[in-house]
Amino acid sequence: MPILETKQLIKTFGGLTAVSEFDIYLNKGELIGLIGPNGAGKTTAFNMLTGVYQPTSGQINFLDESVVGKYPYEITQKGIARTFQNIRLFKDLSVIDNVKIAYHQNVNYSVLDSILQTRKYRQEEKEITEKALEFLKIFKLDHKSQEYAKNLPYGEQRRLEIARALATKPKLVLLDEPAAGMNPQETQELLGLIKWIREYFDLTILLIEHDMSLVMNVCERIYVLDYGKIIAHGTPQEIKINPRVIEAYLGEEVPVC
Amino acid sequence: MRAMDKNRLIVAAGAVALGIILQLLIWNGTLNAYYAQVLTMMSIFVIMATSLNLINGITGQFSLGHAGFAAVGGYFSAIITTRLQLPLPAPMIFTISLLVGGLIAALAGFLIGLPTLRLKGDYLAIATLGFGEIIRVLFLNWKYVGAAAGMWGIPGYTNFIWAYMLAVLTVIFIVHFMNSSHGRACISIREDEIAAETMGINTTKYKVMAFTFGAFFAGVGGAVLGHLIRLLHPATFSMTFSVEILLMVVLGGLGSITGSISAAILLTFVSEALRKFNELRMVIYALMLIGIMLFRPQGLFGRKEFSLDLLTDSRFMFKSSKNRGA
Amino acid sequence: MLKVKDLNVYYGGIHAIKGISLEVEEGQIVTLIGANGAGKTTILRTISGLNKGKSGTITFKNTEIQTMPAQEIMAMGISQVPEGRRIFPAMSVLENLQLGAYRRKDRAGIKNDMERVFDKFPRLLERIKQQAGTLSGGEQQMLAMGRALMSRPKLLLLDEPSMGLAPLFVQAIFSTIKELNQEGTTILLVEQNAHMALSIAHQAYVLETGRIVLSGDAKELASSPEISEAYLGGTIGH
Amino acid sequence: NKPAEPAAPAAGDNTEEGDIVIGGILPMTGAIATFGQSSKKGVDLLVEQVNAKGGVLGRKVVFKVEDNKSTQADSATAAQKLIQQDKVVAIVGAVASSNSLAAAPIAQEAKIPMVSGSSTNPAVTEVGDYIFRAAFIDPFQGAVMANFATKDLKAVKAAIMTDANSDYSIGLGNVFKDVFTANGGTIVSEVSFVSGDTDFNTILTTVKNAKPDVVFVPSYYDTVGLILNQAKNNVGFPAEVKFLGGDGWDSPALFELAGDAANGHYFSNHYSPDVDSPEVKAFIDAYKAKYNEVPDALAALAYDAANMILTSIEKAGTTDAPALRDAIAAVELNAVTGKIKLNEKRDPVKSAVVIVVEDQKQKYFTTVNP
Amino acid sequence: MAEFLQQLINGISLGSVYALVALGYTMVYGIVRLINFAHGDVYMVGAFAGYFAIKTFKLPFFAALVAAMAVCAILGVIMERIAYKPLRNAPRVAALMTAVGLSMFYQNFTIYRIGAQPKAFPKIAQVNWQFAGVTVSNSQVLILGTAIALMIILHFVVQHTKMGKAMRAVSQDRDAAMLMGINVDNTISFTFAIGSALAAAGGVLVGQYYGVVQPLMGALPGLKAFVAAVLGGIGIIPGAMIGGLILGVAEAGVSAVGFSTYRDAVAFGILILILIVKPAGILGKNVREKV
Ligand SMILES: Nc1ncnc2c1ncn2[C@@H]1O[C@H](COP(=O)(O)OP(=O)(O)OP(=O)(O)O)[C@@H](O)[C@H]1O
Ligand SMILES: Nc1ncnc2c1ncn2[C@@H]1O[C@H](COP(=O)(O)OP(=O)(O)OP(=O)(O)O)[C@@H](O)[C@H]1O
Ligand SMILES: [Mg+2]
Ligand SMILES: [Mg+2]
Repeated sequence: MPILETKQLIKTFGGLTAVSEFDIYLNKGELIGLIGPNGAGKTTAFNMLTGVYQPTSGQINFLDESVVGKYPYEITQKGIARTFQNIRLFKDLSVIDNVKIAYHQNVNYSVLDSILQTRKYRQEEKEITEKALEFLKIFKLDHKSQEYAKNLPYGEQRRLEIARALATKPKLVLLDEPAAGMNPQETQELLGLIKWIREYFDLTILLIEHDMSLVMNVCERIYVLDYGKIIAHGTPQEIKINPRVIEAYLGEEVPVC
Repeated sequence: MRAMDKNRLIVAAGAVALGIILQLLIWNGTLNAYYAQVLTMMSIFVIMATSLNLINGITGQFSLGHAGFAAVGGYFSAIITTRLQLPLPAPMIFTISLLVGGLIAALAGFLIGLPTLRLKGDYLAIATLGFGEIIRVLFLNWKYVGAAAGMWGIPGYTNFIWAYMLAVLTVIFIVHFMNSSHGRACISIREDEIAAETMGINTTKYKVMAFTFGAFFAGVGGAVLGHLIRLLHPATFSMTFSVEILLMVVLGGLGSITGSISAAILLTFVSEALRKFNELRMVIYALMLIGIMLFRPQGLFGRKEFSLDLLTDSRFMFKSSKNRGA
Repeated sequence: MLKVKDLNVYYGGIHAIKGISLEVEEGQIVTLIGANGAGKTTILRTISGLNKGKSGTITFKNTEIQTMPAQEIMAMGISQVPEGRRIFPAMSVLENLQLGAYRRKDRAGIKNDMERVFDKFPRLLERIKQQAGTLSGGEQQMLAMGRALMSRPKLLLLDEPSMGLAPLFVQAIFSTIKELNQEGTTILLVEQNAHMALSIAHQAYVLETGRIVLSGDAKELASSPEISEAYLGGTIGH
Repeated sequence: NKPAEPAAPAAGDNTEEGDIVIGGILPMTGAIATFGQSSKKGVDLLVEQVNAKGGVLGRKVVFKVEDNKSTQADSATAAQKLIQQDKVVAIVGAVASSNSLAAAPIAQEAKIPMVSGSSTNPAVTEVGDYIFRAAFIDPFQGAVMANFATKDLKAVKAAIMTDANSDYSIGLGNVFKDVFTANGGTIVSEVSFVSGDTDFNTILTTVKNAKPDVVFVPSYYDTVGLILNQAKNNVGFPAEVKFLGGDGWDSPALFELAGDAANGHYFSNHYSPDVDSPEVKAFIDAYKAKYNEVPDALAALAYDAANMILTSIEKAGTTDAPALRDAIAAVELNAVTGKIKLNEKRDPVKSAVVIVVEDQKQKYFTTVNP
Repeated sequence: MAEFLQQLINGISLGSVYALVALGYTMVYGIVRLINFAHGDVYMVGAFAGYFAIKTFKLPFFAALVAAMAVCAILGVIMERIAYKPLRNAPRVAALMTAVGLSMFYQNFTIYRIGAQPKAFPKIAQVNWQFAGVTVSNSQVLILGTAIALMIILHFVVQHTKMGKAMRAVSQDRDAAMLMGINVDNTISFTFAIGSALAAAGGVLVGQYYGVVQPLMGALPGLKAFVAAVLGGIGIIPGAMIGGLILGVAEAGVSAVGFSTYRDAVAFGILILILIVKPAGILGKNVREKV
């Protein structure tokens, strides 16, 4: 029983077809990779899954319900969270506020509660702060909770973005190139982290990544996208040796690891 | 948390004490009617500036329509106090009129917020400016409220303590709102709308909410103003008025409530102090404004809040808003 | 060709570059590696004139360039592929490339170079009319590289040129860098992908929180255990 | 409740102990700054003349102007400042009725007489018994021109062009409409513009096509000049169609802006330079000598308003509030803008003259008595 | 029919006045992303410069026009250097506020120095053409013609010249523009010089057309030009022209059918309706940011 399933998903921009045959499914608890050459349409596919772009046509079912036409916030509330290829933190806010904002949809107190600063408000606020700090601790960011997000080094910004996505309490997380801009050392750490959060939060994860050391090591299955079409699908071992993938994406020189 | 609460209590107590002291000084004549008038105007501008800050500074929606909301509040409250003969004591009539003025302004804010929210940045600015002007033109043509001659004979219910109390209430409301998850939702829209949406925040809802609350207080401000100068005229609520309030918000620092308060007080004071220069008044005012902007482009307070912590922690003069609630 | 001496750069109160000296010989590829936030980007920006150092000197071909405005430094033959690509998002791919040749007047040469760029990055030719801001991340990276080439620089500063690129393109970029170098362009390369960087570079500098902690022949550094431990991901490697 | 005597002004620019301080609430900046500047020049001239003759009650007169930015809120605050800080004995101002209405309740409560030169809305003096004016009220002037149109010009079809932002303009327009229709005429077109507009071609085309006999334009010279100009030169109004206006037309700027397009049109005014009134001649000469320009209606009205105050102080022999108030109420003055005598509503009862423009000059046409 | 045509012509000539001012507005916006609130007041300064050139220095009309443009070009550069340049890296709204301050300064300084009284601007010899019951004057044609010519020239400069490319590059990313070897300071100065010279041209032509100059003359056209620029898609040069004409014709239409008191309300109403349908103006592309 897949948690997410797409059928015949198409996205065109004017005359340009960015995504045309995009049929994937994700089972609960899986960690799946989406790879493909630059401009293949991976980010566009993410944008459709999260409601940032409306698909030109096709279906997206999440937990047996169509999410096509839904607003991004509704989709997030349903349980899909994401990170962005170009980091989109709330740069001028503190690290902890970034996480607290993501916690918003789980807040129950009303505006009136906050104006009157009722007990409910105070209790929940306290809880939010504690929860947020907990998240930061998991991502080893707690010592920087009062820092401006923009002042964090790149790798930490990436981590914060993941933490923020998880604070929305998602069932499915989409990560767009989480290792971009990280050095191999940091990538290794990230690899461990991704594995760990999947277990700890009981998540399904779909990730886009060009760093094969990451993809091949964590993903259970991999989809390969080229010119908007899925050209291959299989386990890392299968993908590595798939000639079409090698030709379109990996190149002759088989990458490290 | 503890220290925070304590500081807040001190601020609140300080605010109340200041109000009482000023009112006592007014009663015993140490502060004459002129000073009372200026203090009242300052309070009104505090209401206007902080409420605009909610829209512009906190939610990041560039609105130039605040004068329109003030007009709605002013006129409808004046209708209550002049056109209806309510058999109630004056303070009650005034309270009702403030509420009605505020609520109708809030409705206007809601109605304006809805269709214009698709607009971004400068486009939103011009659309809200347009709405403000439309509202003004409607009042200009509405005979019932005096059209171009204005509406006069409004009872002078406003005095310093009323305006001051309402300003304090406005500030409390906005600060409490800001410090809640709802307020953070608004802030996230300002910071990055797309990211906010993917955090599960219904950006439309919160933008409309900010507009509605902002308009409510602008309406109350307009009502207080109307009952101070006892006359409402469409010309009062021109674009210049909106710009003047925006000046206060920017000068204080977008998003900084203490900034808005300080700037409202400062600009009212400066404008008063320069009055006697007649033709040169606005020349000096303009030069000063440019000077301050060049000197502190991010506003007097940036996004930060002036805080009592400086008393306990001498290293920092200003405390970042990020620390609050922690 | 390029000499940086005792350079100190501050961001407000943050001392980002702490007395760094480095040299780039004509015709070489020199790489600068280091963890996030070490100050690599800051060095490149300061060389380009986008940041100003507080003290120290930067000389290019024996001319002090630290006091020069960025556009004049560029006119001397230093081009940069900046971090985060910094393409002009509302302009077409073609216009972006044309801007790369802003300071040049030789029409024939420009045309020639344009073809060379399309040769190296055929994807750009496919997207020649597209608004650059809507390109995919990798496409933008190619555009940024192509744009820098259009100025025919003597010294090319590259800030993480392989970031966000598919493996195939990473290989392509590195071979392009090598080719350019062979054609006579001197290159200062900042990379996270230290493996690749060290494999093509002649010289390398290792940066740690604003200071140079190691420097020397790239091949030698690549095989030094400290480097492999800290920057090559430890366990994995050749 | 404020003792006004002996005037002990707060320390301020060139004010000394014992001076008589008169306040002014005038729009020195903002949309109608031009009227504020004229008004101030008028009062300054009077004060200079009076002080040259030894002042009032042997004391020097000082005129303190507070700018009101042409806004209501500032008018109210300015009134408070003049009364509380500057301890003025009386106030001249404001210019626009809406501004006067904001200042008047404060003057009334403090029992400081306030005389407006140019606020024409009847409501201004209704605020209380300390509020006076030097100008005609809207109903009078509007009626004068409506009757003039019917009786002298035999007009049956009229058009009205008003400034939607100006209560003066709308007030006059409304009265004109009422009286003209009561006289049996019809209003064939009503259009409006806003102060600051420069393009009137559209509304003039509309008006022209309604084929009126007369067009009533109760606005100020700065816009009327442009309207007359465009009516003749752009829209091609036939010469038979007469434009009519009120005292707002009175300024040399009108003829500059309209050129020969002003010729043949009529407006009501307080005085005519032709009339052999020594007051008018003296005023115009003195004004020209001091400022090297011809005064407009606002300068004359402000001059008279201040004159009402100073004459009354002299007469009352004191600056004490109630006595001064009574003296102003009883004032009889051969003023520049006509003989001023106030009725029980504290509005002047004075006759109007109708001026015709000939050769880009004002020419006396007829006098209309209230 | 004749009336309709006449009103259409009135609307177009009013619209071309708006367009003339809006062109400079939109160009400056397009390059520096600044709503130059003081633009209308530069237009006023230009009109006064023309006025004094004719009255005091006895220059012929076209020489006065050029002189006014030169004066304002210099003024534009000075104003940019003093009031805007220091704020380049500040929040955008800071520069907006100094623009408001400059606007206040120009208006009130002129009131202070020259007086608030309107001054009659000498007109050029008036020629009226009549046909089919409608009248068109040479001034109207001159303004419309100038606006169209300037629009074409500007559009060409910005889109197809090297300077124009530099201007656009600066508007999108200043650091990157520097890396291309573009002198950012000069480019922005140039932009302000052109924008201000255009405002001056508008001021002189319009002053001449209506025969009047006064210190607050820039306020209303400044606002209307802003609206026109937004209507057409702010930053887009042909958009300013289209926006100006639509606004002018709409206002004329509203007045012609007898709702002149609601003129500005209707003008803004149209603006809002168009923006709701096309949130980035008529020619603006509403591209959702790529994430
Ligand atoms: N808004 C848009 N308008 C026009 N074309 C677009 C738009 N967004 C994306 N594209 C095009 O669609 C194609 C797919 O882009 P997308 O960003 O999805 O690629 P990607 O697979 O994520 O590549 P990369 O790995 O380089 O990030 C690209 O060729 C891009 O130029
Ligand atoms: N604009 C800025 N303001 C304040 N501090 C900055 C700014 N830019 C960089 N820094 C700080 O200067 C230091 C060096 O940053 P720099 O960007 O040069 O590092 P880097 O080596 O390029 O890192 P990365 O690998 O993440 O690109 C970091 O600590 C960073 O936080
Ligand atoms: Mg992508
Ligand atoms: Mg870097």
